Amino acid sequence: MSLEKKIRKFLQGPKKGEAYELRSGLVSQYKYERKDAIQRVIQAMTVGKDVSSLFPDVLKNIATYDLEQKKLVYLYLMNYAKSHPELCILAVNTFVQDTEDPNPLIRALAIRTMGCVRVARMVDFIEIPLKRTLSDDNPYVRKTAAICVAKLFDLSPKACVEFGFLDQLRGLIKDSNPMVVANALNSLFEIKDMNVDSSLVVLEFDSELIKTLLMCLNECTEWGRITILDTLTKYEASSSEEASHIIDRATPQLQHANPSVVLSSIKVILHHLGSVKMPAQRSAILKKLSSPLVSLVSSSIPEAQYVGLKNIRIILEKYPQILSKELRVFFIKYSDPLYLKLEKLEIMVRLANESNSTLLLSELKEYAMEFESALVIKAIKSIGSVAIKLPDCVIKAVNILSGLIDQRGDSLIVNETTTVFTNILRRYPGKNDYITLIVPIISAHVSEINKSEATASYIWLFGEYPKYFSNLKDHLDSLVDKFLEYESSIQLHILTSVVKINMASSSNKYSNHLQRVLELATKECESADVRDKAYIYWRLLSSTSTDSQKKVILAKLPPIETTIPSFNPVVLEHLIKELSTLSSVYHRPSYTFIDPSVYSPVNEVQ
Amino acid sequence: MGSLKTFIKNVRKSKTIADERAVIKKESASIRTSFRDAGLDHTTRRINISKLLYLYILGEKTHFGQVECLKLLASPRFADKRLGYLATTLLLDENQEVLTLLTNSLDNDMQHPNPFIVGIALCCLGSVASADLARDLHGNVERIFTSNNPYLKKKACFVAAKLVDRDPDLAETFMPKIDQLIGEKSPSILLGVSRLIQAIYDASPESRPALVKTVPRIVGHIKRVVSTGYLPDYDILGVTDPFLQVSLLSTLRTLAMDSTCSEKYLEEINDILTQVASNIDTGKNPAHAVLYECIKTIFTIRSDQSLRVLGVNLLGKFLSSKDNNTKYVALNTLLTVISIEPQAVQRHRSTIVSCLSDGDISIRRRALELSFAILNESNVRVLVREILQFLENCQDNELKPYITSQLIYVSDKFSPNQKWHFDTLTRMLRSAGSDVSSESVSHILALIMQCKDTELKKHVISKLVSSWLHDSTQFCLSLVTIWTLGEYGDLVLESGIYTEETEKVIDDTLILSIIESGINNTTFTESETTLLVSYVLTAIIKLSIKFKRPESIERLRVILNSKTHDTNLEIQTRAVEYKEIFTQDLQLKKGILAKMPPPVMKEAQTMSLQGSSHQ
Amino acid sequence: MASQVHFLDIKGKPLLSRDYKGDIPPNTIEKFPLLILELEDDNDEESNYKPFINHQGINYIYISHNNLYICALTRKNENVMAIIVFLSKIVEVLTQYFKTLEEESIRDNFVIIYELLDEMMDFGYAQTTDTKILKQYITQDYFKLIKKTPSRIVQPPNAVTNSVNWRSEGIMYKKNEAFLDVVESINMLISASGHVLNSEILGKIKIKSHLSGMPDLRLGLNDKGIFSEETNNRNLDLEDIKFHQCVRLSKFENEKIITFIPPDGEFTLMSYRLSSNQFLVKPLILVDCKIKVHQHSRIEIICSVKAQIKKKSVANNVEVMIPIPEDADTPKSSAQYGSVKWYPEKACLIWKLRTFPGGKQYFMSSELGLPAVSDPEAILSKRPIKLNFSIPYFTTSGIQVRYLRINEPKLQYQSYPWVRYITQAGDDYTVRIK
Amino acid sequence: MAIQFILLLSRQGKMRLSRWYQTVSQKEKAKITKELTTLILSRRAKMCSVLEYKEIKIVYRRYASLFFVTGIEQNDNELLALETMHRFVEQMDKHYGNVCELDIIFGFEQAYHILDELILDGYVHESSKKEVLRRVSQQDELENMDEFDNILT
Repeated sequence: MSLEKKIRKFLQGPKKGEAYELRSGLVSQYKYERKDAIQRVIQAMTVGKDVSSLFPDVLKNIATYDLEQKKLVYLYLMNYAKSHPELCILAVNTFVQDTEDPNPLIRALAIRTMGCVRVARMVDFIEIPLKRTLSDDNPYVRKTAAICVAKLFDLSPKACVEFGFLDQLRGLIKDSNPMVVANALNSLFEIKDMNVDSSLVVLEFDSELIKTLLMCLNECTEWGRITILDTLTKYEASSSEEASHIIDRATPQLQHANPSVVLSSIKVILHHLGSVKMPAQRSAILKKLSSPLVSLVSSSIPEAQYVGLKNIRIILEKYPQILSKELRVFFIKYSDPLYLKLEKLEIMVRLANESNSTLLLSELKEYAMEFESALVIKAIKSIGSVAIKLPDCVIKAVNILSGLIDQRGDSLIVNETTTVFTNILRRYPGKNDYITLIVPIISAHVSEINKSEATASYIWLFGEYPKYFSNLKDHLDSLVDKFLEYESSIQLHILTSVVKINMASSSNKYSNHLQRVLELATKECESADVRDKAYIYWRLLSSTSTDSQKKVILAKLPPIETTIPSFNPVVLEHLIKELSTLSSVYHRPSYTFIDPSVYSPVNEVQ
Repeated sequence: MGSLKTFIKNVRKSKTIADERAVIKKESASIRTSFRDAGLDHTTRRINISKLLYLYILGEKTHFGQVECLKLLASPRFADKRLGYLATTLLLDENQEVLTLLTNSLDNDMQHPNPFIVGIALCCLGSVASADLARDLHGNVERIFTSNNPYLKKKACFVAAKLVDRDPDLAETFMPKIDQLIGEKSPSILLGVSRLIQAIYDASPESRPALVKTVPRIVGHIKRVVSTGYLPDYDILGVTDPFLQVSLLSTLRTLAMDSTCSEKYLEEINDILTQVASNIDTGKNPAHAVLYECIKTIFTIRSDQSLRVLGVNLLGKFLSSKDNNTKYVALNTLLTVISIEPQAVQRHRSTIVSCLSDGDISIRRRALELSFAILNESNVRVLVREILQFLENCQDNELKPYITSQLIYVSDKFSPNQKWHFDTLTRMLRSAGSDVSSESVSHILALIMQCKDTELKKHVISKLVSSWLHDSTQFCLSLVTIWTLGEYGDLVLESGIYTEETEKVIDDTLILSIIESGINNTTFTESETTLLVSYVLTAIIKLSIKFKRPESIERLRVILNSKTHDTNLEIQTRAVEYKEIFTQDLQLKKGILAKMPPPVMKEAQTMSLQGSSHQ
Repeated sequence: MASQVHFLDIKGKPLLSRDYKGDIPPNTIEKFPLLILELEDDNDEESNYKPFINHQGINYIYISHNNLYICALTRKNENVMAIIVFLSKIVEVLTQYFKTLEEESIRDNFVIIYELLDEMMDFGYAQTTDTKILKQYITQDYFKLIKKTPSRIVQPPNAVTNSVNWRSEGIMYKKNEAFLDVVESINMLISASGHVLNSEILGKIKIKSHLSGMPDLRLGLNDKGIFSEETNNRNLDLEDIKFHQCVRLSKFENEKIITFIPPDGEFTLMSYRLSSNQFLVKPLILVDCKIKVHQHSRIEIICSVKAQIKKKSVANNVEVMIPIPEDADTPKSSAQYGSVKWYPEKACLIWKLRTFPGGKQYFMSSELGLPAVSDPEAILSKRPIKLNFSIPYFTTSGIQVRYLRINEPKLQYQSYPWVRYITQAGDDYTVRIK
Repeated sequence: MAIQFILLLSRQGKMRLSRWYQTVSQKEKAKITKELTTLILSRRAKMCSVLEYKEIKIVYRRYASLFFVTGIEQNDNELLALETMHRFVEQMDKHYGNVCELDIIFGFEQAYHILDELILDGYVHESSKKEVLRRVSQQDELENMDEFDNILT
C-alpha cells in the first residue's frame, strides 16, 4: 500500500524524530532551548501522548531558578513518577532543598509536589521537610503542608502516624490562620475516610472545637466556609442552646454569594433544628430559609440551579410549608435547558394550593402546548396531580386536558391524558358527574391508546365502570383474543377486569370471556406472576362462598391521595442528612451507589 | 455574494462553534434571498447550488433549495446539468414531492444525443427513483440497452435493477435483456448484469428458473477472470478484479440455492469454487476478500465434502491471522459453518474462547456468539464456566441481556444434571441479575416449579437467598428469590444457609427483612419497583399461611395494608384484594393459595447478536 | 472534593486534564463521550441529560460552557454543589485570564492553566479561586518578569491566606474615589394578551474602588423597612440579599449595617432580588405582536410597542427581538420609528429604537418569504419575543444610596463617592406569542 | 453488496463528504453521524475495521487525517468494502495529485464526481482503475467547452 504511505507522509510529515528532537532539546546547552523542550513535552502530555520515556532527561532540568520551568518539571514528575519510581529518588535532593528556599512559594510548591509523587520510597524522605513546613512561619506553606499529611497517609498510614503528623495536624485546627484551619480539617476528614484501623482515632469534636470553628467561619474563604459548615453537620449539639448558637452563626452565611455556601448553611441549620427546643423558634428559623432556597434557583449557573432544585424537592418533602408563597419563581424560562424545566415542574406541583391553583393550571397549560414531548408529558401529568391534590380544580383540569386533546390530539397526549383521567377517577371514586364527564372522552379515543400505562388504565375503567362503555363486549372480545400478545402488566389488568365484570354482571353474558381468560392465563401464559394471580382468582371462584368472592373481587379501592411521588420515609431521612451531596441529586442514599471500598486506600505501598 | 471558496474559508476561520453557526446561517439566508431573484442567471445559481452542497455536507438544512436544483439541471449547458443532477441526488430522495417536476427533465436527458448527459440523468434516476418514476421512465432505460455504448449500458443495468426494486412488475420488462447481457465480456457490464440478476431474482419468483440457466455463463466468467494473466487495470495486489469476482460469486450463491438448480450446475459450481479457493492466496486483503466470499458460498450451498474441508482450512488460516479484520470475518463465518461442519469448528475452541478477552468489542461480540454456537453436551461445563467468568467482568451492558438469555437456552439444552443447571442459573442471576429478560425470569421460575426433588429445591432456594444476601441490587435475582420464598418458604423455614462468612438460619425474621427491603428498595427504576412490589405482595399473601408466629403474620398484614393506597393501579388493586383474602378463614386461604401447579415448559429461545439473521 | 478535573470539547474528547488524587484510573475519562451519547440516545428529546452521571462507581460531574465540558470525577459522595460552583469558578478565572474560554484558548495557554489549576485545588480541595489574587502571583507574562527580576521576587501575596484575603496592603492612589452603580435588571414574563405572569427585579450594587490603604466603608441605603423583618408595611422587602465576601455578614445580620473593606477595583458589593410576590410590575415596555404564517409562501408580522414609563423618562437602546422561522427569506419591513433588521443567525427580526420617550407608542410591520418546500423536520417551537432596553436615572424598586462613608484609619484622606442608577431589561424579559 | 452510505470524517469529527444510498431523514442522518463519530473516534488504532452498529455493519479506515466510513448490510463483504474505499482514495489521489484533506474540503464536487463514477446506487459499477478517471476528465472537458461556448456567444 505504497499510496497509503505516501498520503500519510504527505499529510503528517515525518514523525519519527519527535522524541529524538525533544530529547536533544532537553539536554541542550542553551537554557531557552531546554525550557522550550520542557514546554513541548508537557504539551505532548496534554494531548495524551506517552512521553514517559523522556523521564531522565526531564529530570535533569529540575534544579533551576526559573519558577515556571520548575513548575513544569514538577508537573511532569507527578504524572510519570509511577513509571520510573527509582529515578524519582534523584529528585529528592532538590525537593528537600526547595522546602528550605527563602521564597515561600517554592517551599510550598516543593512540599505539594512531594506529596503527589506517589512512590513508596518517598515516604522515607518526606518526614523532615513535612515536619518543617507544617510549622513554617508562612501560612501559605502551612496550609499546603496540612494537605500533604493526607497525601502521606494515603501512601503510608503507618508512617504518617508514627512520625506524629496526625497530632501536628490536629494542632493546626487551632491555627491563627483560617485557611490553615480549613485545610487541616479537610486533611483530617480525608484521613478519617481512608483509615481502616479501627483503633486509630483521627478526629473527634467537642464543644470547644466547635466554638473555635464558629469563630473562624467569617474569616474564611468561601471554600473554607464550606469545609467548616460541612463539619458542623457532622456534629450533634449537646444542648438546645448550643444548637441555637450554631444556627445563629450559620444564618449570616445564607447571604453569601456562593450558592454552595448557602446550601451548606441550610444543611447546617436543618441538621441542628431538631435540637432547638422552642417550636416557635424553630418555625422562625425555618421561615428564614425560604428566601435562600429560592436564591438557589436564580443562580447564573444552570447546573447549580439544577442541584438546587433537586435539594429543594427533598427539603419540601420534609417541610412542605417552607416555600408555599414562591410558586412564580419556578415558572420555566424559554431558555432553560430541558432538564431544568422538568425539574421545575416537579417543584411547582408540590407547591400547588387553593390560592395559586388558577395561575398554576394556566401556566401548566402553556407548557402542555410546547414542542418538547418530555415537557408536554410532564405538564399533563402535573395538571392531573393538581386536580388530585385540590378537589376544586378537577373540572378545570379536565377541561384543559380535553381541550388539549381536541387541539393537538396526537397519541402522545391521548395516552398521557387517559392515565391522568383514570387517576382522577381513582381519587374521587363514585362521583357521578366526573364519571360522565371523563369516561366518554376516553371511550372516544380507545383506539389511539397504545402505551402500556394508558392501556392498563382504560382496561381498569372497563372493570370499574362497565355500564359507561357502550360497546364493552367488543372491547373485551379483542382484549381476550389478543391476551397472549400483551405484556404481563396488561394481562394482569385484563384478568382482573374480566373477573370483575363477570362478578358484577347478573347475567352470564361474560362467562365465556372469563373461562377463556383463566385458561389462557394458567395454561399458556409464561409469567409466573400472571399465573399466580389467575389461579388465585380461579380457586376463589371455585370456592363455595359467593360472599367471600364478592368481598375480594369487588373490593373498592380506597381513594388515592396523590400522584406526586414521595420518598420512602427511610430514604427521606438519609437524603436530608446528605443534602448538597451526590445523593441529593440522584435522590438515592449514598450506600446504594458508592462502592464501600472507595474509602480504603487504592494504591497499596509496594 | 462571495464565492464558494470564500464561504468555506469563512466557516473554517471561525474560532468558536457559535461563530461558525453565525457564518453558516447568514450565508444560508443570503442563498435563500438570492433564490427569490426571478432573473437569476445560471452562473450565480450554480454558485448558490455549490454552496448548498457544502451546507449539505455540514449537515445543515437545504430543503429550500430543492426546486432550484431542478431549475439548474433543466439548463442546456453541461456544467449546469452536471451540478444540477449531482445536487438533486444529494438533496432529494424518493419521498420528496417536487420529484414529479423531475420526470420531464429525466425523460428528455435520457434521450439526449450526448452520452454523458444520458449518463448523469441515469445516475440520478438510479439514486432517487420512486415507484412512480420507475413506472414512468423504465422505457428510456430499456432503450439504452439497445445502444452500443458500454458506458451507458453498464449504468443502465444498475438503474434497471433499482427500478425493479422499486416496482417488482418491471422484472418482466428487463428479464429478456439478461440473455444478451450475460454474454458480454466487459467487466463493468458483468458487474451490472450480476446486480440485475439478483434484483430480478428477488422481485420475481417466476423468473427464477430462467435466471438459474445463466449459471454456466457465470461460472465461465469467473473461470476466465481467475485464469487471466496480469491485467494492470484490474489488478489489486495480485488479484484480478476482486470486485467482479465477489459480485459473481455472490450471484452464483443466490442461484445455487434455488430449488431448480440442477446437480450438473452444482458440480460446475463446486469445480469453480475449488479453483478459486485453491488458486488465490496472496495473504493480502483483496485475496482475502475473494476467498471470504468463496467460503461463504461454499458453506451456503450444497457443496462437496472435499470443498468444505478446503473451506474449513482456509478459515483456520484466517483465524490465526494477525490482521484483526481477517480474524473478524473468520469468526463471523465460522458461525454459519457450525451447522455444517461442527467438528471442524470445535477444533478452534481455545482460539474462540481466547477472543472473548480481546480488546476489541467487534471481536468479542463475534467470539461470544460463536462460543454459544459451539456449546454442546461434552463441553458445556467448561464453556459455561468461561462465559460466566466473562459475564462477571463484562462491561458491555448491551451484551448482557444476550448472554443471559443464551445461557438459559444452552443450560436448558445441555445441562449435565439438574443441580448444575440450577447452580448455573443462580450464578448468572447473581452476576447479571439486572440484565435478564422477563421471559427468562418466568422460565427460571417454571424450572423451579418443575423440579420434583425436594432436597434440590431446598438447595436452590438457599442458594438464591444467600446470593441475595450477598447482593440485593440485582433486580431479577430479587424477583426470583422473593417469588420462590413466597411459594416454597415452608420448605426452607428454619434451615441453615451459608453466606460468605457466617452461617445464617432462614426464619421469619430473615424472610421479612427480604420482603421489607423489596418494598423499600431505592435501587431500581420505577417500573422495576412496580414489578418487584407486585411479586412481594403475592409472596406476602402466600406466606401468610406459612408463617407460624402471629407477630410475623401481623407484620405481613401491616406491610400489605400499607400498599392499599398506592398510586400504582396494579399494586393498589392487588393489595386491596389480598387484604380481603387475608381476613378469610384459614381453610379457604389454604385452598386459594395452594402450591402452583408446574406449567408446561416452553423451549427457551435462542437469539442472535447481529441485526438480521444469517443465511 | 474532586479526584480529577478535565476540559473536554463538545464531543467529549479531553483537551487538558489534571489528576489531583490518583484514585481513579487516568483513562476513565475516555468513557465520557460514550456516556454523554448514551444520555442523549435513550431519548430523542435529550430529557435524560443531566449534569452528572454515575457509571461503574465513578461520578462524572460537569458543566458546559462555550461548547466545552468541564468535568470533575469522584468516587465518593461528595458535595456536588461545591464541585459545580468550583468548576464554574474555573471558567470564571480562566475567562478573566484569557477573555474567552474555548478550545483554542485552552490549547494556547496550557502552561498557565496547569499553574492555575494547581493553585485553585490541591489533592481535590478547593484553595484560592479569586482572580484578583491569583493574578498577583500567577502572571501571564512570566517570561518577561523573569528577565527583569529574579524569580525569587514572585511570592504568594499575603492576601492568599489573610482573613482579608481579597485585598493587598499598600495600595496607593493620588485621587481617592469610589463609584457606585445601582443596576436593576427586570425579568418579566408577559402573556400574549399583555398580562404579567411573572416578574422579578434583580438588583446589584457595583463599586469601582480607587482608594488607598485599607479603607473601611459603610454603606447607607434608604433602608427603613428594607431589611426589616415585618413585611406588613408597604415598604420594600428585598429578598435573598447576597453580599460580596468582604461584607461583614454577622454585623449585617445583627445590626443591619453594611460595612466592609473593599477589594481594589471593580466588584459587586451586593445583589438582591424582588419577586413578584410583593408586586407584579406592570410592563415597562408593552409589546403587541400579531404573526400570521401562510405555509409555503410568506409570513406577516404587525407589531406595536409602548413605553409605559413616566413622560420625562426615556428608555434607551430598545431592542424588540421577534422570532421568525429559520428558513424565512427576503424581509420587507417598515417601521414608524427606528430600524428593523433581519438576523438569520438568530432566526429573528430586531427592531431597534435608539431612544424611546415615556408614553409614546410606535408601530412596525414586516413580511418575509417562506420556501415552497417546507422543512420536513421543523419544530413548532413557540419562542417568545424578547426585549432589551435601559432606563437611566431610575430604579424600579425605589432603592437609594443615602451615604457611603469612607474611613482609612491611617491615611485619613477625603474622598467622594459617585452614584448612578439604571434600570434595564434582564436576560429574560419576554412576551409570549400566540 | 449494497453500500448504505459513505462518510468522510476528519479526526476532529468534522464531516468532509457524505453520500447516502438509502432514504434516511435528515434527523436520522444527523443522529447516525453523531453516534458513529463518537464510536469511531474512541476506537484504538489496532482494532479491526468493522463495527457492528444496529442492523448494519460499519467498515472504516483511517487515511492520514481522514476516516473513510461505510455502512454495509449484515451479509455484505467487509473486506471488499475496505477495497472499495481504498479504490476511492486511490482515484482521488490520482485526480488531485497527492490528495489531502484540504483538496476534498475545497474540491468536494470533484470528489463526488469520482465517487459517482465508481459507485452507483450503493454498488461499485466500474472496477477499472483507468475508466473512472477517464470518464471524469472527459466530463470536465465538456464543462470547459461549455464555458468556451459561453465566452464565444
